Amino acid sequence: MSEPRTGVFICNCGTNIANVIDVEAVRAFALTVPGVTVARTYRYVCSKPGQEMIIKDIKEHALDRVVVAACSPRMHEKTFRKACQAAGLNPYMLEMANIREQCAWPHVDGLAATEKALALTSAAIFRVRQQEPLEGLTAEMCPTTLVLGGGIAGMTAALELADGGHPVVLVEKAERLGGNLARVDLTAPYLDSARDLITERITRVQGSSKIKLMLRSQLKSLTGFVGNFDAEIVTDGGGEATARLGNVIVATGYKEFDAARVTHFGYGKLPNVITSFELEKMLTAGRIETREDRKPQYVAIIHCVGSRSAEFHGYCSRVCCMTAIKYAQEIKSAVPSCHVLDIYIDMNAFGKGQEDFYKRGSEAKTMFLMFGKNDYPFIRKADAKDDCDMLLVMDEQLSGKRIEIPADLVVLMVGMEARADSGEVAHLVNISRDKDGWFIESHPKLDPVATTTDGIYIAGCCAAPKDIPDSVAQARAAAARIMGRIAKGKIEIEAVYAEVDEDFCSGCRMCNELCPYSAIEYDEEKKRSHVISAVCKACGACVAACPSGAIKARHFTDKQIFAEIEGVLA
Amino acid sequence: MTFEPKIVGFLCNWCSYTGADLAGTSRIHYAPNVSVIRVMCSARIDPTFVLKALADGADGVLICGCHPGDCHYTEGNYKMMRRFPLLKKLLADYGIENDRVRLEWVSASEGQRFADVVNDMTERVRALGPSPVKMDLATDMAER
Amino acid sequence: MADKKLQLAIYWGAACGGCDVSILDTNEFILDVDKAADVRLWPIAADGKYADVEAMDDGELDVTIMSGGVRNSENEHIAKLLRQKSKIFVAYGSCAYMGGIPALANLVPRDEIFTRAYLDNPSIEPGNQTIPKPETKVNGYDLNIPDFYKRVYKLDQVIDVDYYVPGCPPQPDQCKAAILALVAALTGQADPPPKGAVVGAFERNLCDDCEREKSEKKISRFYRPWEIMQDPKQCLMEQGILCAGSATRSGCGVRCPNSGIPCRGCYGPAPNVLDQGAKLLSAVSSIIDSQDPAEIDEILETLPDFTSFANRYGVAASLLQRSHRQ
Amino acid sequence: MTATVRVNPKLISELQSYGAEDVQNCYHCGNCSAACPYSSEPFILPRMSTRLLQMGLEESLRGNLEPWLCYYCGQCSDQCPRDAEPGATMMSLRRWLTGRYDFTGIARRFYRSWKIELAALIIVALLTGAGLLAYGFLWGGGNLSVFDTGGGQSAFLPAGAIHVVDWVLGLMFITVVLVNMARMWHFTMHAEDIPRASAGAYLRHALLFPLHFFTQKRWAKCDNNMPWLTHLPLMLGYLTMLVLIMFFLEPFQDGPAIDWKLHTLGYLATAGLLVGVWYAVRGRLKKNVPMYRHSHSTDWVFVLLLLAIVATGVLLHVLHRLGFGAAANLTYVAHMMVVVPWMMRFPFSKWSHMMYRPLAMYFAAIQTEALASQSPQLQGGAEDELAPVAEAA
Repeated sequence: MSEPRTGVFICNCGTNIANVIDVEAVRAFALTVPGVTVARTYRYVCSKPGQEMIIKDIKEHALDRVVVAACSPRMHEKTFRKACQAAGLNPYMLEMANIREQCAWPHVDGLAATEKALALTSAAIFRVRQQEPLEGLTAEMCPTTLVLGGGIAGMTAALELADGGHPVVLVEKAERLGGNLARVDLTAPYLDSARDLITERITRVQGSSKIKLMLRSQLKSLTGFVGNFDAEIVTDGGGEATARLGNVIVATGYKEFDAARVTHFGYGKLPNVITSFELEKMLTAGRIETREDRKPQYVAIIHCVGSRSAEFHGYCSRVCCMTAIKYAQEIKSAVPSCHVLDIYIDMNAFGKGQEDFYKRGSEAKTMFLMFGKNDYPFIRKADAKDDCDMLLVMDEQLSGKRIEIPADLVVLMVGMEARADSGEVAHLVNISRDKDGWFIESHPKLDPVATTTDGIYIAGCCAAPKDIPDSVAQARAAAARIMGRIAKGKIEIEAVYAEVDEDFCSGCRMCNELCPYSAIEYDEEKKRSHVISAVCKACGACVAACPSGAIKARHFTDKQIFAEIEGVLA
Repeated sequence: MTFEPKIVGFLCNWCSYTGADLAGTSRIHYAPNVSVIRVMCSARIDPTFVLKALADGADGVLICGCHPGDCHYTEGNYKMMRRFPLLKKLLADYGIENDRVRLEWVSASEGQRFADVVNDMTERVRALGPSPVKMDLATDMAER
Repeated sequence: MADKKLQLAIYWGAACGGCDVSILDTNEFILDVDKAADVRLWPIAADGKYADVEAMDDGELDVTIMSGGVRNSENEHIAKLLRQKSKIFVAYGSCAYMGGIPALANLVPRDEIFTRAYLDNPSIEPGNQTIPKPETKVNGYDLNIPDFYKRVYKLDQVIDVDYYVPGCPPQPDQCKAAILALVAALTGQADPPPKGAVVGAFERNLCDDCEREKSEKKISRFYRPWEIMQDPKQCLMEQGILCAGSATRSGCGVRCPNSGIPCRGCYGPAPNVLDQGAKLLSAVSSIIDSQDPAEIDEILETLPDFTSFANRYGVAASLLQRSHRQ
Repeated sequence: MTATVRVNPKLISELQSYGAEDVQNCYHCGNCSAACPYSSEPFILPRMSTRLLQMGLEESLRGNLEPWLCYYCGQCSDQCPRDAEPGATMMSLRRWLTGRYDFTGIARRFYRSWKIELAALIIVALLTGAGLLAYGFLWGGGNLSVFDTGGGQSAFLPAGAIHVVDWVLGLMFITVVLVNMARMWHFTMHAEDIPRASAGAYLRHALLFPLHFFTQKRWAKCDNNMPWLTHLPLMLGYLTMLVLIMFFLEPFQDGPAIDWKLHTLGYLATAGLLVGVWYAVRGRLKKNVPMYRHSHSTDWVFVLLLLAIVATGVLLHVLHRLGFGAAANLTYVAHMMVVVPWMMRFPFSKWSHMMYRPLAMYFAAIQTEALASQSPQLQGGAEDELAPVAEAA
């Protein structure tokens, strides 16, 4: 390698750096390091004139490497890479020394800080010497999207994409569309009918020429990477299909909590203790009666069954509170003489229209009784003399009294939990799950529908309990994200990724299990492992683990880091 | 004059390096003895890096990653978590004192924690004195 | 110089002699060597004195093949002497190449070795414990023995080495191939290998040549080879048997794994690896199947003396080279 | 709190007939108790009473003093984010309690239907009227035009006789009220989870009853103490009149000669009554004060009767002094036709709160002390302000 020509630019950052660090000393030092052609200090290297200075020097001094000693690379690396590019230098021939956030600011002793600045700068100069020009890749983006799950989220996403003119494969495990919402009568807080909400979608999905609907079907395998997935889909009764896909939306939904697990309530033993979904059935049928076909005089609704408990799920299932209020009102209108007792921990009535809905619930003379977390009421049969079928005993929090509640019908607001097969699904599409089994988003606030695997999106309750509006919003968001990428046509693949040198790979397969993105494929013929660049996120786990040193982390090679170590300690 | 240890830090880009930046932006002052080398993930840190740093004269090595369960790459930090105890055994067999090499979890929001870790580590290494490796390789050949 | 015979010296430093045996293991090939070369020095085969070597001109020897590293002053003296006298110097075997088994002693300070060997050793007659000194007077005569260095060096830490032949011992075919390559080079029939090259071994790792079936790896406990009935087809590592093959250069013919013994790493690190032990450490620990520190420690408990295993032949060649305990 | 109590979802509806409106809207944010000038440990009003009512815990409600500690300044209702009208709730609870204390059950009937009450009043009024006329003609003076004994003739309705009537009725109803007060004591001071108080405690705080009876000083704590100010003359005027009639009826009614001492008192009292009534009527019409926003039928009966009494009283006096004997006598009969039903209502209506309130203050002080002796952190609080006189005594 011919002697490198490195330009070193030290930023005063106004006085931010210069006040603590003797930038001139850094400059003088840089010039003593072999391979450094020019070294300059400047007030604001990131400013326009600052960047122009770099560009000018690259051209005049034919620099092939640039070191900027300034702020954190997390701050301005992009800026200076652009500058290099503008001067016709590959952006990866730049290295930054972080002498502001990690030197000037946290250190007071100017001498020591300057010492450290020298170390950091020399590390950067040593490193940049080992750096190589890198180019990103591009790949085709297949416009077809696979949607897993035909619930409200799945159907919405599918329609959104289809309406945008893009082909969709909609895979539903059950023999009908609609998911859990199809089991619901009215919806809070506006009491509009769930049936209306979904039938319109079902008919449109079935009618759409863009949507390939596959009922009683499941995803069997998914290989490849964003824009270029290959899916195998199996249908009950032996049908098998394959599809080329660009993206996947996982909208597999949730499963209701099994009320029998909470022993206090004697669900399954006491005939008139039912779950919210069983009540929905009654409401849809329009007849609310006890097992003995009597109109109930007292209906007790118990919240947080399986949710917000130390024993079962710690999280809040989010929709039960308003659903309970909905029941209170529906029951009242069905059986006006009936008294509804709503037994809750906290009333979660966030969001549009919900507080008013709650108030209306109160006006409907619902008796609200508060129990303590993990201090469930327990249910016993009432005595003959009582005017009710069962009695609930609990410590009421707001009055501090131990009370007895008459009930003929007890409704358990069962929470949501991750589906039993969420593990398989996660493994199939290679996304991760949190401790409760919900799929994890790429960023909980800033990137809520994407996942850590590029091209895989999540929508609806498979990510966490949510209500219909949020599920629909997520579905549409996911669809929009995908349409954006389809519109771009091609996908850029970051230049920084790991690659296997097949000459040195011995096929020991130590690395195969290590990749969180399953980016490493093993080629049985060649007996070599291979990294799919598009899937790789460049964490470098495999690189560090490769016992043959056959995997190279582009822009973070052993050579570069060794050089950096030598530089720091030089 | 007191001995100023030279410590090499390997920090993951997403949590710890950002945490270190935060310490700076929030003007939390800490010892200037740790010079940081940025890697994408603590999983990238090859034990070779640690040995090389010591061989090249570092008095200590600090490794920082995201808290377990918090990794940007979902589980990279667990790989470091697995390597570290074995590495510590190896270092012990090579006669490197326990306090010279250290693994800490520092999140992007833990500027203060990073500062505390650096200060504490610096004090411990200062107490140990210069790295035996340093003097040894220098005098080895002569004294045989 | 075709007519002129090849001038060859074979010597040993801190070694067990196995390497010389491996040369003999080339069987009748050794006769061809004898035809082609004057063996000027080879303690196990022919008599020879320091004086004879000292008498040689510099570069008089074409090739010196030295096994063993440098443990004492004699090793160093002769290594330097032979270097001076030869055109090509070959470090032969793991000890010469990386320090080898003797270099394991680098993990223990010298005085501890002496204490163990000359004082605490139960086989020593009580009251007669003595630590040998370089000079002693025995009824009027000066008795000199080499002085025992603080540590073991691989050859190239003491002298300039041209080529390396790894292995403990090197596999006879490889030995043969190496010698032939050198002869070819010296007789101008082929270009010499680049200086510092590892000859008599491949540019790839052992797993590449190992026939055992390999799949994705996760380890929930380690076993010593005798602790389980091993599956003769499956990769030993996957069965929990610590095997250095993945971190070791190939060339031995996979002799150990083929006979159900995990690779010990005698052929040294992969071409572009700095520290064989560290690499093996990184690989092996990465595939431990646990995310819980306590459990990880438990699993590692089933892995006794990893350091010595991972650096069995390479302590002197490892980045830290020796124990630095004071 | 081990005893398990049964909730009763029906009670809340029952309370509606007592004027409770949006009780169930309350979700216990506690703003009301924060705003309430009377709320302090251990009497967290109006939240606790509201809760007990929502849950239909009759037992606990019956033993609850808090409604009486509330003067309906309405600050709670103003603060309520859910328009649960806690003030109105407390008011309705006072009515409900009055009904509960009353052993005859009449109060409950009156509160539940104003028709019954009105009927009862009219009947009593008519009986009174008929009775008096009969008495006047048959056993009294016999001459309708003779009002007082000035002309030597005996009066159509001799003061002595009326006096007896007053006393008989008075005693009758006082007994009823006393019995009800006893019941109140039993309900509240012998309720569950209320520590029994010592006789000493009862003595120590004894002075609180008269103090609050005459001054309602606690009411003055409302930010707006206008209601208290206007209520005071009504109250005092009323009491003065009561005393004059019960003890000085003859000198007050008889003779052409005027006993100025008594009459001045009488005029002042009348003025007081007028002011009070005027303010009450005006308030109930304009609904300018929260306390008047939710008038119950019985409230109207109360003020209207009072108005009638004052009016006829004044008229009768004027006619008498101008010498229109016959007219005066007829007015007198009319006057009595209002007074008697009015007195009869005493134990069964709002009226009786003049006894229950001060009694509640008294009991509250005792309870606070008793509770405080149980849990020290209750030291101070309600006790301080409920027992200023206790120290004085």
